[in-house]
Amino acid sequence: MNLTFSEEQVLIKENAQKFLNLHYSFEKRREIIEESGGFYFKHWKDFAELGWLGLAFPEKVGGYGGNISNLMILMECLGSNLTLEPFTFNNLIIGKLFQEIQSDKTNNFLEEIITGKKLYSFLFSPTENYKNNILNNLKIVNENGKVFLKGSCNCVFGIEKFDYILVPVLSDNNILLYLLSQKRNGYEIRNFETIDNMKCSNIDFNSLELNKDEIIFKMSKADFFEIFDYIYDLATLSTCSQALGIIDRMYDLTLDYCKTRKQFGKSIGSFQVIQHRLVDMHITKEEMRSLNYMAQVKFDDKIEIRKKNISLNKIFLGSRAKNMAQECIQLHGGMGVAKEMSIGHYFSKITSFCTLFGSIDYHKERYAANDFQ
Amino acid sequence: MNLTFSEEQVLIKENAQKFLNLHYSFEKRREIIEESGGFYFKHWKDFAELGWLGLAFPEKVGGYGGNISNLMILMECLGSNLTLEPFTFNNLIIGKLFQEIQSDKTNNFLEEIITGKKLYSFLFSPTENYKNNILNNLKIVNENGKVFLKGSCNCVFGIEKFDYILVPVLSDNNILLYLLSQKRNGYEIRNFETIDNMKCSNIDFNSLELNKDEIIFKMSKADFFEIFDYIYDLATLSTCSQALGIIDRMYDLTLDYCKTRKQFGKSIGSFQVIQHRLVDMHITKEEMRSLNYMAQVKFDDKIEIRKKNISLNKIFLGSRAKNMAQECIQLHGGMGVAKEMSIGHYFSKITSFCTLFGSIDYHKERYAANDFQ
Amino acid sequence: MDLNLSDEDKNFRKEVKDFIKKNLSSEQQKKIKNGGSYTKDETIKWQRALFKNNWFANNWPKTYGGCEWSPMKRYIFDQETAYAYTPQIVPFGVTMVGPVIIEFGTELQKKSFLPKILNSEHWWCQGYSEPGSGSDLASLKTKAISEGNNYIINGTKTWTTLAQHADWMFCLVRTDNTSKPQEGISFILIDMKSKGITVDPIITLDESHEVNTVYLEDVVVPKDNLIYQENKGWTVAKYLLSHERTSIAQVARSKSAIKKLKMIASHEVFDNSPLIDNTRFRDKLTELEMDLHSLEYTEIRILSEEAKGSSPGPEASFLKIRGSELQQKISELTLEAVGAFGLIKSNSYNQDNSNEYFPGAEYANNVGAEYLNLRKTTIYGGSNEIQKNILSKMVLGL
Amino acid sequence: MDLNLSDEDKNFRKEVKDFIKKNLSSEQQKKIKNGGSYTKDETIKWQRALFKNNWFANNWPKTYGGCEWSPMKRYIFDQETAYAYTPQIVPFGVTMVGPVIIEFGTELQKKSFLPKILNSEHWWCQGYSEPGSGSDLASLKTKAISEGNNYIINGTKTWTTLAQHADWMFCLVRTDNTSKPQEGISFILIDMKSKGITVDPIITLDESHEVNTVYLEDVVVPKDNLIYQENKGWTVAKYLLSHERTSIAQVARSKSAIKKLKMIASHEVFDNSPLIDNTRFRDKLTELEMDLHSLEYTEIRILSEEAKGSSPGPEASFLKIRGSELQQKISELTLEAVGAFGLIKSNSYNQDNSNEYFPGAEYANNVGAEYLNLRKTTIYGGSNEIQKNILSKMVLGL
Repeated sequence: MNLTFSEEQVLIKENAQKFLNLHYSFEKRREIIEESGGFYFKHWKDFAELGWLGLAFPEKVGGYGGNISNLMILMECLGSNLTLEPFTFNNLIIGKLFQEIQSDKTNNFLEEIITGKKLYSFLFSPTENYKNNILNNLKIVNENGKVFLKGSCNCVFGIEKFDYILVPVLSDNNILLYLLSQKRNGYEIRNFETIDNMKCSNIDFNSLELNKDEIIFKMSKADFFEIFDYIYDLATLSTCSQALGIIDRMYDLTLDYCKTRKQFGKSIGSFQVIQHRLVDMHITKEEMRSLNYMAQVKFDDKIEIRKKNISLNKIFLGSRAKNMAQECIQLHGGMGVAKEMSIGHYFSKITSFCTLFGSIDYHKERYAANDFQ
Repeated sequence: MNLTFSEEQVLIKENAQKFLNLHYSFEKRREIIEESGGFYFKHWKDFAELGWLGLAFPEKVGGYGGNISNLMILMECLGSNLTLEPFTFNNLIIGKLFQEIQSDKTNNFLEEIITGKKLYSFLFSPTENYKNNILNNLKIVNENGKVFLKGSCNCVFGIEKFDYILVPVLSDNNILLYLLSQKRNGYEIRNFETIDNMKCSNIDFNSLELNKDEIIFKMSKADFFEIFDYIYDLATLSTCSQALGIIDRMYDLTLDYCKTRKQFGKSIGSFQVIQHRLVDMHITKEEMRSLNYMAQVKFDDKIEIRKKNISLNKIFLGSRAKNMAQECIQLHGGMGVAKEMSIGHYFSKITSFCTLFGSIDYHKERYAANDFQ
Repeated sequence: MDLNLSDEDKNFRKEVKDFIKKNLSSEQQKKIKNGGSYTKDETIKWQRALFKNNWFANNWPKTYGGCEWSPMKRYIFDQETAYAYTPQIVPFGVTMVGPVIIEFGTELQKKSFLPKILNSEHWWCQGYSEPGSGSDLASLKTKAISEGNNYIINGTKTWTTLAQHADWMFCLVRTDNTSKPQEGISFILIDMKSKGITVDPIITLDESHEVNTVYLEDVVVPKDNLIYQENKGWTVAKYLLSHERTSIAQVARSKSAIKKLKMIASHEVFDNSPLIDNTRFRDKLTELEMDLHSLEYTEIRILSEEAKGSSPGPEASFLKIRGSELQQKISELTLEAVGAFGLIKSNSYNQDNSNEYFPGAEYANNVGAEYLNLRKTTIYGGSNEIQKNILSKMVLGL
Repeated sequence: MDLNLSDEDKNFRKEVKDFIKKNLSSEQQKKIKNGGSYTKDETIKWQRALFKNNWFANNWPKTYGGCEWSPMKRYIFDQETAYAYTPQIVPFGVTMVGPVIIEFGTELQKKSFLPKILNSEHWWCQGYSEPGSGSDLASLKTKAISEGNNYIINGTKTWTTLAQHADWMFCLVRTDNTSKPQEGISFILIDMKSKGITVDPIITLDESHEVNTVYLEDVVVPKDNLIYQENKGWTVAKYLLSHERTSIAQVARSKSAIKKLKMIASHEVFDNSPLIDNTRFRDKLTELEMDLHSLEYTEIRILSEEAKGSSPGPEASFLKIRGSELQQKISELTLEAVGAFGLIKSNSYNQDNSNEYFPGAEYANNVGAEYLNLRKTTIYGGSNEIQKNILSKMVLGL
């Protein structure tokens, strides 16, 4: 029984931090936002070279192991530097889907994902309603011999830029997975900027004509969601790990600020009230890390165990971590709400993560739904 | 619009405090517990002479007005001195029942209550299950021409001592109210001491033969509970008012203690952490008072309004007031848990009041059950 | 104790409602309800309408053109205007510097400033905080050097609300470095058009521009603009503070925010039924209503005392603490209620850097920004930590 | 990172289970589960069984008769004994003063005290707190005057746990008034049978007698009983503190308390269905499990570090904070679960002033008392406020 990092893991962490602090400092990040408005291809290529795009996947499909703890270490680092590329969406979720589907076709796609050659994406909205949305938002319509895709999806992430998008459609109790090229006509995407400088998109399929060969896989509803629930939980945990990286960083920034900011002739960190509140924050971030580790080491345990642990992490994020983030702003005083300081950007990110992949009440329900005995 | 005390009310408060501080100091109270184990007849007589036993009742039935605010002022005072007589049970509930029933019989009973000549009591358990208990615990059994009362009740308050007990029994959709003399045979009472030095009793009716003339009233289930719900809410508010008196007193004691107790060469009240926590307590007790006043001034508003306000008070008691009481113990350090200090006795009382007349979850349900629109 | 309004107050409430109907369009109200904000012109138009009705300077004595409302009338006015989403009176002029000039100003100062406050010709801002002096105001460094009939002022003021619109700024400056911090400060009025003043916007998390940094470089200010005596500015500032009214609790605005939240929750769906029917959500609403009502009745209790003649003591500062916390909690739950749409930047009525339109329901527009924006409420106007220090000293005697 | 136990640890877990089965009756376990407590004799019997098995002094070096368990073994032992409601080893002897004597004691002291700690012949108590010195231990006033080969000791110790059973007390006394508070303190061992010692019980809210006030009046203590050097008691005390183990988190005990709570909730009825099916109650259980697991895994993380050789730093003191808070929260929810029966004084196995029998369900007996009793956990052993001061200084560097 051991919850310390292996040498390999220490290495992953150090390398990630080295790269990100060099190329993804707060200032660099601001430039990226101004230049590219967010997604930054050059860095995506770097991610590939660093091996990050393959970290989630086993060797047999060309990945670099797929060890969950290694992956979560990276997610933490991506979080603590507020990287703008939707890694969870354009790598993790779509890649894991291809891995689970397992066909030579998908293996090629996976290879392109891991090498960063092409950008793939999966069409869904990362909210508690993902099931209903997948089942109801899109439908196939036959019109005089032709097959059309109709419908629309709101609040989709990771489709601002893509080469191919994987679209799930229900057709009599089966899920058909269509892989559509970005070049296709018959659809329209509108991107909206979010409070954390990501892009949240609406996509409309007015009447996109589908070709048989665009179907890359077909499976029963049940099978699909057994696979996808697993991936959804993995993505949720990744989000919590990013949040953990953020909370750690917010804590450091706040502790620093309290040590340096002077009022009444002394650092505000010398006031006992501030001290005890910082101690509470310290404890909170450690608790968050402990729950995160628990979810990692038990991720491949029984399904209920996995679900409970993931939900517990999301509940913690949506309650105590959120409150802690608010405390960090409070202790920064006016500077906490000024856009030129980094602390507020971390706050916006936490705010976003609290919402994505299910609200706190959804996860309370999910946790409590499992037997307490 | 005015939420300040009238001169009459100021007078009621001052007189009550004068009497109680003289005859119900913490030391006097301890003696009473050692002598009489709780209920103290001498004081009950004093209560009568002071007019307290009539405060809840209108003049037309021999009371002293029945103004709800006046009553709650008294309840507060009774709370802050931890009086041991079950006023709510042996005066308020039973008296209000007689008042609502309104027959010349009951008027005599009321007169005996107000003058303290006799001790009356109503058989029920002050928990969220009071309805079920009243309907199911006791039943009337006919055995060869005779009518017997059978069944038992747990956790009944205010029947340690009584001259007459009013017993509600369901008999085909009507509630029969039997008034039984303490002298009757066929029942057994066991009294248990509670953590707040009150008596909680179990009563068993093995086979008590009932006489027709012991029925003092009969009404439909619906009518009975419309009356009793009103009384139940009044008793709940009285409990919250007592709790308010206690919380006020706990605050004063704790503030005092923090000003006098010295550690590290200065009063612990000079530590900023303690100061801010005391400020939170100050705010909490004022909020509690404000909610209490709201419930008073709106008590005879629409039924849902009454219920919501009462529940809001009970929720506040079961959450923030409870936490505040815990804080008071914490700030007293070791002295907080020592039986010879008064603070712990206030704590036990708050603990008891959190449970009686419905748990916090029961009242959350009751509050949320009403339309939010 | 009773909650009945006097007939006079009842009539007044009706007058206020009518006034609003006459002077504010439903389009305007809708705009605000959906997260927009009033322009400078709209605000001034509203203030002038109030002035025409002799309702503007409700905390001034009649002799100076005020209307001397009872606490209850002020309470009713605040309620009704909040429910109707009217513009908020910009406090820096009529509420803050006005009473100061009335109390401490020279005849000349009264004659030249009060009328222009009343007719909203002057937009005022408050020059208190500095980069190095937030909670510790007395440590401010902006220097005023006496030179003949003028002061030459150098320094930096920050978090200056709406300075971008301001014609005048009342300002705390250091006129003496030798004495104790509080004793070297003066209260002075500065024309924002003076040479040497630069106003730089501070953009906040929600992309909005409410606050500014004001740089003062060799700004020449005539000594006639000094309020009260040199080095007695702290006295003036304390007087001003004691006149901030209990409406800091923002009860009425929180009430309508909760009303809006319920409306949203009855439209949003959770688990295939209206969100507002969800037990967990209802319990959170219960929490908010508990906060709201305890705050509301605490305010009424204080008003009742005021009406009896007692002036609002430092107790009032806990209305600020709980009032600001409540505003934040409401915006937090509202954000939860609208889900992912709350993460999308608003299409905002007068802001740069916003989406050209908002994809979600109208009511969800700006909910995210609002949550971010309201973080300030527990920080500004004396952070809640400072408020607790004050309460501990003044009320608890610690 | 992995959670698998080594085969050795797995076997050890089994050994512990077997040991418990062999040395503890199910009646005893039941008694504790329902709120009773072990007698002095039962505790000593248990400790001697452990000793016979060479499991008693698990934090002592082998050379002194200890068993030098790995952190993981200690963890497993704590878990299993907690799940089985065994007696808790009285810490004052084997856990606290033992290591001190091993580290600082003379050969004579080792020879005369260690064996009797091992075979539980001596019951120890801790003479630290005084009426005037709780959090501020260094201000203690109990005076030891040197007189030939003896000290004459006068003073009062309080909150002395289980002093009513104690044969010996390790005690901090002031041997020098002239120097700084910490530097005038000595660590000394006192025979409780000495003339001049009076032990007065302190009854706590829950009517139980765990703590005492110990009066020392001209008590003669041979200087041979001084540990380490005169005036160096603070060094000894700090060494002792640093050896208090992470089990202060009480994870295992909280785990079985939650288990019991769930059992209760599945029997209790709310709104005509089992309490445990109630959403609000389940959410509170979720909260508790969140606390429990975050605490559990924090402890495992620290143990993992320890296993790698790093000694438990001050971080450990937040296990104390959260561990004690969790114990309180569990007892609070348990009280809610049993309803009004929780208000009835328990029929307790070895307490005066209790009801002669308990009318409610067995599991509800003592629930109220437990809630009252556990208020102490955030106060004793260094109040959580003191723990936060320590963390702020030692970990946060403030």
